[in-house]
Amino acid sequence: MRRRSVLRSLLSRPVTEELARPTRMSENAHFRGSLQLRHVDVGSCNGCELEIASAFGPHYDAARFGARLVASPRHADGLLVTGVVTKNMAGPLQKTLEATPEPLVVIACGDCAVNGGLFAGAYGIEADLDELVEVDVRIPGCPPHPAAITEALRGLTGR
Amino acid sequence: MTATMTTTGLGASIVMSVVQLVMIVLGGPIVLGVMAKVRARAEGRIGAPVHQPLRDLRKLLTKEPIHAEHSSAVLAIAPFVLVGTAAVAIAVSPLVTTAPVLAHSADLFVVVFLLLMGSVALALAGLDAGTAFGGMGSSRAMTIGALAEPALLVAILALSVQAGTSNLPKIVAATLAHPSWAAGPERLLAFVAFLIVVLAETGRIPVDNPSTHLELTMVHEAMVLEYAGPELAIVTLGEAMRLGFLLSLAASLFLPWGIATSTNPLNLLIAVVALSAKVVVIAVGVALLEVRTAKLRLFRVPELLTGGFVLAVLSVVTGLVTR
Amino acid sequence: MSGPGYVDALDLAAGAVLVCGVITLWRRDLRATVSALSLQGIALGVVAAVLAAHEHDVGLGVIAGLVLVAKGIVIPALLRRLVGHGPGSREGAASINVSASLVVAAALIVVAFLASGKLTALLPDTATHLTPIGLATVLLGFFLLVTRRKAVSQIVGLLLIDNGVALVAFLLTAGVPLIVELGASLDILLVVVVLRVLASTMHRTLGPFDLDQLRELHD
Amino acid sequence: MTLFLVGLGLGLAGAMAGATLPARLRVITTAVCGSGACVVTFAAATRVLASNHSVNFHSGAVLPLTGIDLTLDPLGALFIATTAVVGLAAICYSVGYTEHALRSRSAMAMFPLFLTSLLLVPATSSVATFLVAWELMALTSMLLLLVEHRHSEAARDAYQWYATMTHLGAAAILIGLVLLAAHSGGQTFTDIGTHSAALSPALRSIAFLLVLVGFASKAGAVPLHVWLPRAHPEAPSPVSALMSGAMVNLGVYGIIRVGGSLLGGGFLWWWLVVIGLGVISAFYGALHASASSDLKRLLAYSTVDNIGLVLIAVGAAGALSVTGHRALAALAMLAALFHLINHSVFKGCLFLGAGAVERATGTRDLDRLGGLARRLPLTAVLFAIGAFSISALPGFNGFASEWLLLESLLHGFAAHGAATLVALLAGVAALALTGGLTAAAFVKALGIGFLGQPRSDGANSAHEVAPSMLAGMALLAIPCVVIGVAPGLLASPLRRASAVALGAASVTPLRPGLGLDLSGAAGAVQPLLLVIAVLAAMALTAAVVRLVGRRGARRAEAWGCGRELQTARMEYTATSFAEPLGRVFADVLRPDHDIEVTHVAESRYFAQAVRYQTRADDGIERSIYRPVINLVSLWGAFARRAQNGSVHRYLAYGFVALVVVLVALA
Repeated sequence: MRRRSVLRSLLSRPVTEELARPTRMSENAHFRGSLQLRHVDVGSCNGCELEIASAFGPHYDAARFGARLVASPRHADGLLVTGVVTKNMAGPLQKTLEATPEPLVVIACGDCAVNGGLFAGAYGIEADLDELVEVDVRIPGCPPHPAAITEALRGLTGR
Repeated sequence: MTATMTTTGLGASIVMSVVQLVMIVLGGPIVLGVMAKVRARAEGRIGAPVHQPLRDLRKLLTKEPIHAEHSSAVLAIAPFVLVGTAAVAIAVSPLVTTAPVLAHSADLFVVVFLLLMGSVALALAGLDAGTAFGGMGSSRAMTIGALAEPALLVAILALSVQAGTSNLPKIVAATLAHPSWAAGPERLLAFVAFLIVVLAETGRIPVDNPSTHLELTMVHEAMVLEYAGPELAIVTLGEAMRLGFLLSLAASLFLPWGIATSTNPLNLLIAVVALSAKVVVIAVGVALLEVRTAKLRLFRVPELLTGGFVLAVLSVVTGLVTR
Repeated sequence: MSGPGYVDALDLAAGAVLVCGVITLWRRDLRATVSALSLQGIALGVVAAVLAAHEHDVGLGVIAGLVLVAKGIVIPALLRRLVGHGPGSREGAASINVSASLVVAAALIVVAFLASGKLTALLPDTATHLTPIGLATVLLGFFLLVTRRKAVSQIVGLLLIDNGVALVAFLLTAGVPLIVELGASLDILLVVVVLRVLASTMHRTLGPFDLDQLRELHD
Repeated sequence: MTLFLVGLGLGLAGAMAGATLPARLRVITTAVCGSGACVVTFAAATRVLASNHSVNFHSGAVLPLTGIDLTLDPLGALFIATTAVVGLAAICYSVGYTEHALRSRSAMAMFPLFLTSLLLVPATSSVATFLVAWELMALTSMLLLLVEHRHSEAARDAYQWYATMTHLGAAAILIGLVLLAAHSGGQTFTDIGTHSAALSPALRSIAFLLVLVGFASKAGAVPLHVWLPRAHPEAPSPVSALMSGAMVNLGVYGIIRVGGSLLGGGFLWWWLVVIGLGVISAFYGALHASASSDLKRLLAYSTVDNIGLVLIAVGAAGALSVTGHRALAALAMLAALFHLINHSVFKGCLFLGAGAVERATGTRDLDRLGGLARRLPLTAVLFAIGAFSISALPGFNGFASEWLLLESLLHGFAAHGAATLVALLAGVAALALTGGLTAAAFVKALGIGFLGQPRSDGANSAHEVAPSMLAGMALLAIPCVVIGVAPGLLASPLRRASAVALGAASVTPLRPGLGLDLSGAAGAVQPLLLVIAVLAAMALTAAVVRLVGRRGARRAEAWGCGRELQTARMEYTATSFAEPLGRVFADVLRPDHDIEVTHVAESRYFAQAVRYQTRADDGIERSIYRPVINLVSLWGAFARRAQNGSVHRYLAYGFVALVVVLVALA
């Protein structure tokens, strides 16, 4: 696909795939239309990160539903956790959790975060994510499909 | 419309100032939304709705505020100083009308020093938590502020030298009375200098990247890393108001047509619409500039700001020469 | 006294003063220099006496006697007692050897004659013609101060200068008023006493004292 | 006038008491006498300012040959009033301060004497009295500088710099004034004033330049400022507060008095030179203030900066009055005097604050302070008021005078003449740039010094200082806010003083009222209403947030990217805070960095510790003063060889000289 100049892309229709409104509305009304996430890589192979990037990219565009990645957990409503919880990252994960203001959600993105994935039971792992932290949303897949990630985020923001 | 300022009652000027305040308080975040929308569309995305920043603010208000354990009262007070000074600067300046409340105090230096007070409060808050990021943010913000403030002061000074007064409403009235000034060379130079300063003060792309996640590259964002919940909402609102204010000040100083000089509601409505249109146009322009350029290395920013300062001085000189 | 006898006597005495000055430079032995000094004192007294007789001025006569006693006898005696005992009586290696100092003395005398040319032109009579000798003695005394190491020679140099000044005073103004003369000689007496005390204490503490050892004092 | 003399008498009594009484009584009596002197002289000064007619006094007795001439006119009275206020605060502060330092007999005697001389100088009205008072001030301040020299080498070094610079300055003033007095027949200022018009332009210019050099060195204008950043940090805090708060003003007072009333305005290029001095001082001072990490050195450099601003305004006033714009000149002079008063008040408060910090923590180095806001709450608040005032934030007195300075320069553009316009433009540019740099410097001083976590055990174990020290600081902090909120109060005394300075009584630059309202041109500001508006806006936002937002802030560890250990060593220090500015202005500051890397024993690739140190020492000192000092020491070395202790060599010098003279005569 030829590189589109800024002006042409401004004037023509965006390439984002149109999606129907979500079936079930999000139960907690806290994040209606506005969800800031702090991405925490506790031991990922970077596969999930690529998918998250494309989830916020032009085609899937999770930002249109009010989701946004932020720099500091203080600004975040939720932790987007990827990868298995390695021994070194268990402490920082706890610290990040404490630093995030209530109410917060924890989203386990990718098989590693959901159930340890390929590396389940490896020596370097502290424990499964749900043993350490109460997980609210799970996005399976290794790596998870960007549409699945967008779908999960839409579930939270209800847009 | 008569160029001379009709004697508006105190009540009327209060109403108009309140209108200005409400416009900027709501308009500021929307301007941020518009700029985000333009960026999204430039990337081929649909992007968040224009009023997304307002939604974020509403949601942030319901979040739990957190204070760093070693922080003192400065961290708690700074956001309110930021919003307070911005609000007064907005209420006092000639954005929608040339007769806002406290018009005789609506002085160029007052506005500049009010903004300075806001940035000093934010910088102190950055230092309060005692983290490396806060210190880095404050240090860089004060450095850039120290270089941007002279350019801002001298840029508006060029207009006041031409108008013979430093009172902003009078400058705007004088510009309305002499349409030939608007296209003059010193106005152009001052406008460019002013825009450079606006980019620096509000931390937009060439100077600072608001949507960066890497603390090392942050300038403004690093200072507010510690804020959560309502305080973060206030700080973000303050920043949005400052951006809205500076853009509308640019609009009313350099393109003053449509500003209400009398108090009848029709003028007011026209003024509101005209101002919104002008601000949106400038905001889109700035957003396009952001998409086109990359963030400058931190030590190239002084060159940009010194350039702005020199342009401002040049505009004063041309003003004096062609007097 | 009148007529040629006065002039010859005056010239003789003044000449004697100058010669003694040169002797002090010439001899290295301290006792010899002190005795030359006393001779000079006596010659100075004679000059004053001749002038007093010539002018019939009693005051000047008293001064002449005083000078004779003090400069001729008392002060040299004091110095001789100081020099008398111990090995320090021999002047060490002067900064320049004797022959060179004599040549310099000659030059100084010429300079004195040149410099006092204008002075004598003021009132050209027999006495004032001899002022260059007074000036020369002053210069010789100064030169002695500069070149000699021993504390005693320093005192002798100082006294030479004083004699020179007194000589000029006598010749030019036919005797300074009594008070000035008394004052001046009192000063000299004081200086000598102080130096005497200083030299003796230094002698007692440091042994045969050589002025150049002063050099260690500075940082 | 008798009131003023009573005041001076009390001051001298304080000095006597300091010298004679035993230790216990000494502090109290000097404090009582000193504060009595301040209060009485303040009353005398305000009476003169209110009645606007000057009183004078002459007595042939005290000084041989010339006698004493004192005249209390509004200009002098303004300076005396400021010195009295700062003096009162300093004395009140010194009561608490002297538990440890400054107890010695000499210090307690010198301190009131120094204060009395400061009060005396603006009242003198003849060359002889002026020089005596000036010298007394110089000597007492020098001795006070030496009070703590026993245990600090830097104090001795500062003393040497201060002594030489002061005496060179005093010599220049002496020659200048004597030159004027000789040529105008009388030595009282009134004689000089009347006769100076008849003097030849060259003579007046030489006299003015000499006097300018002397007073500029006392005021701390740039090329001659080098003693200030050395002397102020070493002097005990109440003394450095007086030095920065009162003594530096007298430098500017001298320039105004001699340039304005004695020489009657003089030529345009005089005042352009003054503006040039001001611009360089302002920029250079502000830059070094933002670069230095020693608290008192920072304050000293910011004194150089503020004096630069005042000189710009004084220069503008002179230039405008010479080119015939009397109204604008009066406004500029009024702005200069107003900023001078404000500077004395907030700089005095800051120096006393710095002294309290040094007393509580034992160090002045900002890199080793931090976290003092929670440990020294009152000092922090008072220091913050001073810092906000100097950064010209609205609601504080710095803003009121900076606003007036900017207004006077802005309306000065109405004047014609390219040279004046260029100078005014340079002035405005300097004002604008130094505004930003000063704000950066004092955010550093306040933020790094007082906020965050303590970076040394001295700072960690700090506890609040003696109440009298706090009272002293408060005595200066309150006027900062009062003048800031209602600057109109000072309008009439300032107008009278500037009228005397420029000899243009008819002009009233400011309309009466609490705020500042320019009568000549369209420009006004009501700080009171602004402050109320800002506070209202803040209260409104707080109310909305409290209503809508969620309350109950939770204390949590500061966010450091999830780092395990968050210690004070990870904080930004003053050096790191000023590093970007240092890099931007590297060619002016020319900081020298030295980095020591200590490697792990086993391999060169792993560093065990890295020590980074940067020092921005004074560029002017390096480029101008060092060569001069080297020259002098070279000449000294030669003289040392010539003076080798041998008596004969000295006699030889005398002898040779005598012979040469004789030969020359022949």
